Amino acid sequence: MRVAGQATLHAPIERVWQALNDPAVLVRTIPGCQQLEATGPDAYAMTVSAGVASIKGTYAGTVQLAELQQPTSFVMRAAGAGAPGTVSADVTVRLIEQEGRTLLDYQAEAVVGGMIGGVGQRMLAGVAKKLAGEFFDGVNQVLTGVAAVAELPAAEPVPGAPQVFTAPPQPERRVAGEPVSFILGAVFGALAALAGVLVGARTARRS
Amino acid sequence: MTDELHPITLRVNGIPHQVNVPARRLLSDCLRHDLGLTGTHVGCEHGVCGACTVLVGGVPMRSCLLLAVSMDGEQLTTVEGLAAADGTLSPVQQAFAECHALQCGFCTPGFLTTITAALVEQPDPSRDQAREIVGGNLCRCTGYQNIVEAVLRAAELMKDEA
Amino acid sequence: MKPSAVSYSRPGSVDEALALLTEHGSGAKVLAGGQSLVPLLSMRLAAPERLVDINSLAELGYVRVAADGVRVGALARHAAVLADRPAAERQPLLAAALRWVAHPAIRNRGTSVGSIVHADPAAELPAVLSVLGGTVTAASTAGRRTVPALELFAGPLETTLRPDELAVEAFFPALPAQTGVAFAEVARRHGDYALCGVAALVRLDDDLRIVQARVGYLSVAGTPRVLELTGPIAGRSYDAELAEAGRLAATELDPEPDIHATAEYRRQLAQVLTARTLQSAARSAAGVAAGVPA
Amino acid sequence: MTTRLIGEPVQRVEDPRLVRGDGRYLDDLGSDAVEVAVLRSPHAHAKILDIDVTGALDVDGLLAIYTYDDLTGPLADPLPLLIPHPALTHGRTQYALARDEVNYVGEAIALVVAENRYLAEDAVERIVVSYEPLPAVVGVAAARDAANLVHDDVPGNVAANLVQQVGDAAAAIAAAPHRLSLDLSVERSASMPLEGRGVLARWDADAGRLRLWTSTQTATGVRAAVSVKLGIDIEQVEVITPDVGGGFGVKIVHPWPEEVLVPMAARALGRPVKFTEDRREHFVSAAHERGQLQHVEVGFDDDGRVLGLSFRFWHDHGAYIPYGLIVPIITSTQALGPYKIPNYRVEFDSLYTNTVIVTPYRGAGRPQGVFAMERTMDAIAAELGLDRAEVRARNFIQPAEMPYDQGLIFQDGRPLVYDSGDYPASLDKLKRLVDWDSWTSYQAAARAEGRRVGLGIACYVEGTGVGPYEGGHVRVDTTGRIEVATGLTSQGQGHQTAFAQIVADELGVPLSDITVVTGDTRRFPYAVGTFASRAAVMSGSAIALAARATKAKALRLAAEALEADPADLEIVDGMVRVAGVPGAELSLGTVAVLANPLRYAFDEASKAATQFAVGDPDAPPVAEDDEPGLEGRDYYSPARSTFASGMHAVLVETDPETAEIRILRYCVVHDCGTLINPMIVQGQVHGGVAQGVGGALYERMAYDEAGQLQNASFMDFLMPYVSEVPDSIEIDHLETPSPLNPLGIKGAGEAGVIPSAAVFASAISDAEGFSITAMPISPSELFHLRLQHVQQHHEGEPS
Repeated sequence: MRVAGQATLHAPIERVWQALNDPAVLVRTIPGCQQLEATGPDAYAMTVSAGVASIKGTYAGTVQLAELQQPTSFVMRAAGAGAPGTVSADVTVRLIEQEGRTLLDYQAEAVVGGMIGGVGQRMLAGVAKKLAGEFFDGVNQVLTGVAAVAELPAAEPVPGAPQVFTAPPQPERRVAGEPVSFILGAVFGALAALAGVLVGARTARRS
Repeated sequence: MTDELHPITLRVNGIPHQVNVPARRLLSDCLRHDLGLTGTHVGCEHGVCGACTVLVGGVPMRSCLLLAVSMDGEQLTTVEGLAAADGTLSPVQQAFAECHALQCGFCTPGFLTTITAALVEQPDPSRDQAREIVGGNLCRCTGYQNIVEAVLRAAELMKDEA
Repeated sequence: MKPSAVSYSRPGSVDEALALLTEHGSGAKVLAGGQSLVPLLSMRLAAPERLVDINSLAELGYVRVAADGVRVGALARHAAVLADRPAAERQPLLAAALRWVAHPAIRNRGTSVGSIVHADPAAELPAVLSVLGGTVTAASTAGRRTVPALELFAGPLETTLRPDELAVEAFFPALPAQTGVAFAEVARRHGDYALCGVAALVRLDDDLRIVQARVGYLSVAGTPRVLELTGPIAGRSYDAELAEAGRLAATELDPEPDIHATAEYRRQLAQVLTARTLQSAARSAAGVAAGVPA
Repeated sequence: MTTRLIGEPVQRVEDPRLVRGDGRYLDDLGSDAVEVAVLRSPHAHAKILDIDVTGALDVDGLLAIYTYDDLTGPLADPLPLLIPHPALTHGRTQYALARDEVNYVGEAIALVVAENRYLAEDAVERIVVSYEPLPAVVGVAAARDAANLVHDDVPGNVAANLVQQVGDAAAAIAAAPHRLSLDLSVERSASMPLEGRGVLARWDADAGRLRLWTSTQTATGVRAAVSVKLGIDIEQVEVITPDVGGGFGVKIVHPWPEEVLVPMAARALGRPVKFTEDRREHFVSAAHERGQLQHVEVGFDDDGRVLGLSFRFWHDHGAYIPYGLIVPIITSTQALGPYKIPNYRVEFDSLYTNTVIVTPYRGAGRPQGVFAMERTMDAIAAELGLDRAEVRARNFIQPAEMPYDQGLIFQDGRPLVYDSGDYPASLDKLKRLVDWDSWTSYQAAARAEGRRVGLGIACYVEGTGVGPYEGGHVRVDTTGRIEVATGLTSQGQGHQTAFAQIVADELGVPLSDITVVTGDTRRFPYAVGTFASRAAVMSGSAIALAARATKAKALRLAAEALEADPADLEIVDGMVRVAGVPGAELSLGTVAVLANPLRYAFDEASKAATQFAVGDPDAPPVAEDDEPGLEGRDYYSPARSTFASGMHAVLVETDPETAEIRILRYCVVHDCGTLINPMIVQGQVHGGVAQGVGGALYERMAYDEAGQLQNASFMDFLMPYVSEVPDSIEIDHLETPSPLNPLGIKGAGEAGVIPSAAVFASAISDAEGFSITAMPISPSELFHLRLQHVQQHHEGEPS
């Protein structure tokens, strides 16, 4: 499945770059992200609890940032697995400075497997796009200071030990109007969302 | 986690059954494996094929889309309950045999229950109505031609009986 | 395909149900018709901790028809709503759309309110509720609130209801005078979810000329879409060609592809069905105005 | 006088049981059995790095978890390659449980046994497998390009390349006054019986004996395979086929992993064990068919006679090739249909892909071959501006030319020689049935009203009743009841009725006295299976021969008892009597008593056969080279297949705006030789046509580039409901008896589905004015083809 889109972010390219490559931001902005653990240079293990309505799943995944061309482009390779199925995605992100703002262009190639892959085809693209869209609103909020990241309690780096970033305890999250999410979130979220949307797809018509 | 059991009573084909089921037990599995009424068949377990259709209070429903625990106290009719007490085939059963409306017979119980209920509402269906009556059940063998014939034939037989 | 283990409660009253929802929050899932939920459970795509089975709440099984419209309780099955003649006369779009919902065996158990709050973008009733400007009543231990359709649907399978809220009623307003409706959809097989579905509403003036044309869509976005298409066809006679409205709709909509239909084909269906349903809605409105049954 | 039953629409003896819900399908058995669930690969192509079962071990009711490492002896080897072929140079089959690599989504990795299926699925959910994903090869084109390999040791993903030819096609095409080339494609579909696969095993530790029930099309095949795989003497293995909820080809594959793993677990655990496949599993772990890319080059003369035809195609056989080359060989040979192609060359590659295995589905490669040939016939007619039926007629093999040798080798390794058939007569019947000659004016009138209507036609020849053999056993018991057994299995074809009709006629007994048992190795251990429309031809013939042997013995014994000449005896309604001598008669039951001289009596009948009651004291009670009992056993093993044929026409209307495709009429002319039961044959045609409609307009396997099957449910795999099939399927029969078997029977089981893709492509092309080259076709696809066509049209216009 291919998902592609664009968004304008209200900050200079360097700040956008930092935000998108800062695990402290990622862990805060990926919907349902419970933990993000640095496992190597630009490599993370993460746990995401995401979904739509009653269809939620917890997914263990890995994220690798590659081909970093600061500040203009990078590729993110994400893979995860949970009870409802598996997902993997390569997301290519390009940034273009436009008088103080940044135009972001993303192209995601995602594969959804397991039960969801078999019954969920109908709305995958729509859900992923939607979550990605929500992400950009969120990032803009971060960049414009509406949602501050500063007070985020990132664990103190322990020499030799992997750096672990834990999301602050949050109130009951509704998927609708989810404040922030990232394409990564879109990918994992889409997986769980799919489950519901896709299967729900047929079934909803008869509830 | 361990399944908590819920005591329920189902009146199936006029006979009351008391059984303890976990909340997740599908009615189709309860009928087939807890009560041994294997005439109700499971073709897809997502409500599309109709093979598992049973009558709940006389109304056709997919037993794979119902939880047994939610059926406590209901009156159910399965294919085993269609023939007369003396074993005489019901008009719909007889019509299926007469019209060669079944081949492998796996989807047949769902058709029989569905048609039996529909002919109570519509004792004299047109050909188009007959097609509508069976419109929610899948059959892979017959191409439906003879099933539609059987609906019309069953209506005739019921008139003769009356 | 068998469900995961789950706890189960069967409240005997609405208050008891609301208390359970408050107690269990997002871990609980309401079981009404279950025609959407049970397959999700069997495929283990949904695994709630507790099911709150409201099938004992007979007081929610009503279909009430009043001058201002039709009120459908949370436990009213599609089949009961479809069979209710007064309801069909007060709000013809309801029956027109319900005929397209899956197959009878599903309609015999599935509930109309359940279908609405399940919020599937391919479902008929959310689009109907939206185009009619209907509402849903949500109850919780904190009280009741009325949610307009356009504020209810947040995304595919998402509503703005809280986990502790139970949708107890849907309200479908009656049609104004000289107003007609029509529903049509294209599905791959009869009874499948639509590749595109359209619910049209047309109001005429005393000279049987179009003064309002509003259309609700399913399967063209993550939520029901409602378009005001009066512009290009305002003042047209009830029996005029309405192709421009279809073309306008096609430019307004941005459907997604799936394995059954490309986005372009969906847009084509929306354009064609828009023109077709607006025409029959207009004729129906004229028929109503002239006292002829639509 | 007993009325002849062969040819009568006798009501099925199966039905009273089935309509009561008294059928016994696999999952209706073994109420005391524990159940399995299978962990299946979510990846189309991956290395298995680790399988961690610890999380599953504390699941309530868990009995066992098996992975490849638990398999021993022959079970640890790959599953058998059932049908080897010299051209199959790179045959690969899967392990019962994946060893270190998975090659399609759905491949079995671990088997979990628990007290019930719910608990087994709980455990499967808790097993953690780590994979290293590998690039997936999906679709014929990707397999052919071979940018990636399914199996490292199979270059080009090619399992086999096979060429057959008669004459010199290339030269004939080059020299022909007219030449055309076509590129065609057919997508995957599947048998999709309403009942999935299933197997139940009981191990008798005291007797060291295995009893296996399986939803199969070949009980004897499963028995042999299980005996070898589990190392149990075949005499200690019983395989019983219960009622089977449809097969359509997929259940001929054996042994499925579960068919060897379930008995393995039953033996290990000392408990009866059952596997019941669910629908999602059936989509991803059973079998599919149909997917091919095709290229046709044809040369023809001014009259549309084909001078040379070259047919190249690429066949997608999935991740493994257990069933060999049967499907593509059938495509390559049966493409010839009813036509005389003087110079023919066919070449195919059978290619690996990272998708579910491909094995025969009703039609078994014929729909693809017929599609290639019939699209070619339409193309020739269009090129020359000739009538489509006329072009076909000019290329027909004539009745006088039968038997006709096509000069190729068929799927059974024997010459492709048509035994009989009358194609011109069939075409005349079809043209009358569909009113072919008034079509042009009908279409013109419809177009004037802005309607798009099209008429399609397609012809086929179907090799049916392939060998090697089947057998039949007929036994008369002392009450006069007739017990009939044959080894092949039934999946709803009404064998118990059709075979009883044969025995009733051959033996002269009432149908109600006959019981037929199929697919039970305890009753008849020698058999091949039910496929290739062969049951009526093979077992029907064998049973007829067995009944004749039984009758001969009955007449001989009765002649002695009645002191009459056997030639003067007849059997009517179960009574053996001297023709024209009232009173001189014995019941078959009595003859059965006489056939079995006894020392001990246990009922009235046996008393009459004891040593002081009957027999010549000076002769041995059982004569030399005779046997006790009134029974006959015989086998039928033909030199080659018999060839049924048919022609279909369909009338469609396409919506100019929504591109929806409606069927207005569907007409069939069908020739399967002697009809045993016309009602049953008609039902087979109805069912085949409906599957054909599904295959042409609705059903496909929608794999994405990564090898994920995106429509693995009845929500998105669009099997037709009644609303999608024609209101009426109009059928006319022609009966050209086969000279190859005692009853003149040809097979009928697959006929209805064979020409569907071709006939719908023909009709839609006729309605739209451009040629349809890929099937199936959806409204969305037709919509885009229209846009393309309009575009090309405009580009083509001189500006």
